Amino acid sequence: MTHATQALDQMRPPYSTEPGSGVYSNKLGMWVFLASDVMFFTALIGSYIVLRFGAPGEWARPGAILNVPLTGLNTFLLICSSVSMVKAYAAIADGKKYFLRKVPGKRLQDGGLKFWLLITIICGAGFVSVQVVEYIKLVGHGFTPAGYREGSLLAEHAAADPIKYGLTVAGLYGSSFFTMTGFHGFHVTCGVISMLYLYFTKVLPEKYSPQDYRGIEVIGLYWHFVDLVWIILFTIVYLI
Amino acid sequence: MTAVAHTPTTAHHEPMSFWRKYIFSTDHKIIGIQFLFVSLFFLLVGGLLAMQIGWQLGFPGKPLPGGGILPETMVVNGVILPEYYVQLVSMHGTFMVFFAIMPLLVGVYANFLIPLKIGAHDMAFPRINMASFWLALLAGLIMTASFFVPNGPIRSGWTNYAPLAARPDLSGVTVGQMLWCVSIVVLGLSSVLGSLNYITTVINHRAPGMTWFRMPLSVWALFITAILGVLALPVLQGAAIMLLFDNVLGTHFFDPVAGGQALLSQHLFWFFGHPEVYILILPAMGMVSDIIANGSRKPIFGYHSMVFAIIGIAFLGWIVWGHHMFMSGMNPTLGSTFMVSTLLIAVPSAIKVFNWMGTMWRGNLRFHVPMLNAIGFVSMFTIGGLSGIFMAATPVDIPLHDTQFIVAHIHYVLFGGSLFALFAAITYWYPKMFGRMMSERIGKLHFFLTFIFYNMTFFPMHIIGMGGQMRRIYDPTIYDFLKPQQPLNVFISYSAFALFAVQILFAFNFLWSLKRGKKAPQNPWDDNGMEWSLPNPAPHGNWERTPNVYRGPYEFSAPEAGDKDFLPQFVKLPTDRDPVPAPLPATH
Amino acid sequence: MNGRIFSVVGGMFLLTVCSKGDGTVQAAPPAAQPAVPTVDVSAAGGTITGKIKFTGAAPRNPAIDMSEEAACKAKYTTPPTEENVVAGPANALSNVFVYVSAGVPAGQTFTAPTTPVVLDQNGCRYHPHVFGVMVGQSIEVRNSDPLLHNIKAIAKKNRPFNVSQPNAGMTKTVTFAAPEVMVNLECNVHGWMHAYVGVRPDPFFAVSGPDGSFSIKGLPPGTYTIEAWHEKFGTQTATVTIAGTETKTANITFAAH
Amino acid sequence: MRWWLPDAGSTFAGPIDTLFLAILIITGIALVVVEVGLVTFVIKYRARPGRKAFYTHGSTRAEVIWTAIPAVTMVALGLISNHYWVLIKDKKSIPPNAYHLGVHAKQFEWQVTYPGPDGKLGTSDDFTVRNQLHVTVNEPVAVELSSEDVIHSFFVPEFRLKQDAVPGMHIIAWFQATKTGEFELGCAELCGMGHYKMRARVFVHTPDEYKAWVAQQAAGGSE
Amino acid sequence: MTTPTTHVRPNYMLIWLYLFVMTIAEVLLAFELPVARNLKLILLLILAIWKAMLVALFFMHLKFERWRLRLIFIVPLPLAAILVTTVIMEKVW
Repeated sequence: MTHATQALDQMRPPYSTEPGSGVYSNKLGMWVFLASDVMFFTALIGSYIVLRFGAPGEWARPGAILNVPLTGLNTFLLICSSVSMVKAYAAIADGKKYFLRKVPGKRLQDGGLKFWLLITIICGAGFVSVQVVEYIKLVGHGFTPAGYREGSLLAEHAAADPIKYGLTVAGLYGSSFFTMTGFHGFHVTCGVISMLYLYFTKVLPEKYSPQDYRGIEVIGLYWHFVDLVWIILFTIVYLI
Repeated sequence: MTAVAHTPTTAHHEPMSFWRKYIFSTDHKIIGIQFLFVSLFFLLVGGLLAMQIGWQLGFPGKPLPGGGILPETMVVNGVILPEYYVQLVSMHGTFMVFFAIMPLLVGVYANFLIPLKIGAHDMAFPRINMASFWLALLAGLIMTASFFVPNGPIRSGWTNYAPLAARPDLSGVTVGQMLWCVSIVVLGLSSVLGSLNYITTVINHRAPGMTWFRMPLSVWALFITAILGVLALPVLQGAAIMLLFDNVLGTHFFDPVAGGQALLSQHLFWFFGHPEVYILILPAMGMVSDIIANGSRKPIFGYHSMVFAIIGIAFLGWIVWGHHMFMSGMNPTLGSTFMVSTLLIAVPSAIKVFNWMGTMWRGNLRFHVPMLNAIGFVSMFTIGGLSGIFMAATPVDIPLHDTQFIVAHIHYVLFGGSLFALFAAITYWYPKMFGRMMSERIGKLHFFLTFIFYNMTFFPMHIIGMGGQMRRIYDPTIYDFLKPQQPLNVFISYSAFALFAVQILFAFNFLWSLKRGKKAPQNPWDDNGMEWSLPNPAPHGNWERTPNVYRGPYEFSAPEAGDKDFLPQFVKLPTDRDPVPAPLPATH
Repeated sequence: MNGRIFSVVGGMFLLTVCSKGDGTVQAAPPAAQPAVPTVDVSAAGGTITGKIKFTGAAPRNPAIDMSEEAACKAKYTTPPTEENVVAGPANALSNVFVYVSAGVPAGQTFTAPTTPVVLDQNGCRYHPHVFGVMVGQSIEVRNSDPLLHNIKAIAKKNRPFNVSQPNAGMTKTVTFAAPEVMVNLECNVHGWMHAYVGVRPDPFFAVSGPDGSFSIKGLPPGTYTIEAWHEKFGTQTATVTIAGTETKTANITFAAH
Repeated sequence: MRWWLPDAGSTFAGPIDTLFLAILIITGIALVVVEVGLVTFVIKYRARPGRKAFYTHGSTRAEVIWTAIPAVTMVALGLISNHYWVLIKDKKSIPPNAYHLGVHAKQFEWQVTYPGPDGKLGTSDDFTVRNQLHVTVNEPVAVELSSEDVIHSFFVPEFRLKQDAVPGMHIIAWFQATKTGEFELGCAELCGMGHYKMRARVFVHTPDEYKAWVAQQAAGGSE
Repeated sequence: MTTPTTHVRPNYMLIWLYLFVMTIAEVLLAFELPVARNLKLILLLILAIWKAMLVALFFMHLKFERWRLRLIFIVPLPLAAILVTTVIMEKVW
């Protein structure tokens, strides 16, 4: 039996030869991964719901501890990054590999893949930075994963107004808050790193074409999913 | 991916280095073999732990032979300490479930068989596949490392019920518990990566003509298992992370003192854990189906219902987890619900058993070693399944819950089930992996001795469990009602040692045949699967050209086959037409 | 190729076996040591002695129902009781840990005696019930009962431990790395079993005997605060000034409540 | 050597043992059918030269039969079991005249709190005894389970009673002993290194004996 | 690329606007509007799910995919619901 290397192309057709899902493997794989991520967040968010439902006392009032305006800004950043991601996707589908280009008759320049993906990366990095700042401030005030730190400002406030600050369940509040938002932040960080990698290895060398931009679509799916999780988290953690 | 095709005959002209080819390989077959060696090693570790458990239960307080080499924190004057005993049972479970049976079934055979059996050239994501193996190995090493840290490995059972697992001051374990959690998170990532690879491969990479209902049952089972893995493992990861944070960051998820819920950890664990049980048995069922059809020289009986039974078991697997918690103080109404769904699992399981028997009915049975082990699987799995009914019926579960009866049950399912299937599968696909046959004579001897000692070891556990012996107790003789049963415990221990000793035969057969085994013919078992159209071992990339599939996988003794009694999927008869390849999916 | 994989696997196995061999094998228990700590201090120096008493009625020590452990019960002719308050004649109070809490010049270090203190578990009780050790001094925990005891140390400054001894004759040596008064030792299998150990950086401590007397030897000249600790009655302090090699008396009286 | 469940010691033992026997018969039949079938097939259909297997892909009728039989059996079994399950575990099934005891589990002992002469828990004449459970024969007893630290499980084999004691939860299990004597109470949930030592003795007294015991304990006033 | 994109591309900026407005509405609802607590809770959850649906349907293009792909994303949701409702029921009795 001889194996000729020229048969390789034949030998490894890039995609299925059976109907399958009708989508290429990377995208299918990403969707399966997202399904699995749904279960991961189910474990975290589900535990939060269960713990909060069965908690021995009232949770702290929304806004009592967490800085909602700051997080609102963060939510805005993430939504913006999501739309810029999808704009990047649309740009490369239309073959716009460039950064910015003048369009006759329009005041604003037209953004290409390089522009929109950069915006996404900046917004994503901004989100992570704001979250880090938020964590530092919260821990500084005395809000830790174990509850309100003894002797901190927050512990004093909570002792004065136990209802507003949900003193009895502070431990649960800290635990679930930091775990959920922390793992979301971890997901965002992973996404930003992957996008940076793609940006330098694939986007800047203009390796994507309207015929094949699988990387952008796949990372886009991940990114929107992270956004989607945040939308849920923002509501149930910060607003309720 | 750059991949270069080769055959064993051209292997020494191979440009790829040893490292590239065997260590950092992206070839699904090599990765499967890597998994095989690593998980057989962990199987040995788990077995050694089991032997120590057996010693302690049979001869409590007597010095363990050779126990002197163990450090003073585990064994003093040769006597196993209670905390070490608890660690033994915890780590035996952990190693066997997570690092032996699961990788043996899924890591080895999903990797090895799926592309070969569906006519694919490799996995959909070969590099992710490699990452999956290395993460699994890393997880295994982290878990092993916990034996060497202060206070040793976990002491809360492989299930790690909180608050025992969440509070170092109560369990006495600090670093070991963290390592367990970290290892499980890494292993979960490995499993998710592996599983999404299997799912994508099965969906997208089937050869032309390999329609869904022409897939062998082994592939079906591995596919459904992968779905379970993708959805179940992340829940375990979440639970392990919360446990880790409870230990390290001082969070209070499972700490009732601060409002956490102890039962939440059990719910999360078993929500993962029950699908995990099916991860550990479905692939075995699938591979046994293939082997029984081959050994009976008959098409599998009721192929479609077999497929739907697999899907049914997998679906029911998500709504029965509460049966592990009947005594936990949960809502009795939930108990009733879980009881009914649990009992219903008997239905697809019965379908499978009866269909295997139907396959053998009026067959022309060839008793090669895989077939013997497969028959052993069917008979032992039946006992394991039937003993499950006792515990599924909630009132009867009350005296049996957390006794040796459940230990007997799980070993009938996992050892009598999964492990017999694995002995069958290893022997059956050994020629495909290494190009040589395992010794038939040793294989048969190993099967019969294993079958005997296995039953002698685990069947009496039902009886001592009925007598009320709790599981995981260090010394049953301190209870008056357990004292009369001690002779049976001694009997079990002797049988267990014999059972372990018999496995040396298997190890010898496995290792000896690597070099000295008989050269395998291309299709040693006269099988129909796509993999037998390739030389043994198959080259990287498998097929030169994507093969065509002409029929279902079980056309044994088909009238069209003429004087042969098998008709492989890849053989084109004059009446067959080539399948039309589907259009490629768009790349955006 | 398979040979190589095999050698790797084999190597891993060997590694595991060898690294397990690192553990030390526990030798047979050494000859019995005196239960009272022998503190190695130079004979020169002052001595503080005294008697510990209490006022009021001594609370009754609850009886221990040892019927569940026949082996322990058999060691007693009269029903055993707990040792919460062990009173001697004339309201003398034993099992009081007396130590110098202040006055020892800072920076002065003392070497711990090499002889271990023996903590014996006999008849499902700890012997001694209260004792002191120096930082780094080893404690040999011994099980003289043919049944399981576990020794759980509940400590704040020291590393807590929890070890078990399922058989008679087992010994285990432990040390404490930081001063702490007191570290509680308990057996979770026998809820009545408690022992208290005072861990000190210097050898200036003692435990009052059955007649309530104690003596701390070898103190250099100076003014010292001594503190007496009792498990039920709390702590009392006294101040003593030592000049030369004299012997000073400091009697301490607790109030029973 | 015992080859069966422990001797019956409570009212639960009757239905549970009967159900156990019923399941044993059902599963026994299934086991015999499968194993005998397997052995028969192995002997009867072993490969012989010149013989070919019977080529068939299955039979819908046979499959419907062996799907329906287990399904019906299991549903019936579930309904019967549920009746007794509710009787044993549901809160509403606790007899209103039950004698309440507090059982507090901790590593590694059972602390049983008795209501004292007045028969009510939570009053000043309550007293607590370590590792001894004293009950009266033929009287329903409700055990209020709590746990200090980790999950324990209250298990008296003769009573066919097992119930986890979960920290943070207040769980009530009830039983009615049917014969006097001394039994053993074990912990059935791994609770740490001393798990196996978490053993208490259960004394089932006649009413007079029990009263005398309570009076003696209350007078002794241990704590 | 063998088959051209068949669907009309949604107006992404419009969806972004929806998301933005709904986020503001959420914050207002949570802190400013005098609504009963339970009603507030339900409204907030509806808004959150609506937003999540917008992202999934339009940004992730689920609206334009085949059912067999949508299924992958839908399968875990009932499982999540089963887990959470069961564990909550546990607490209710």
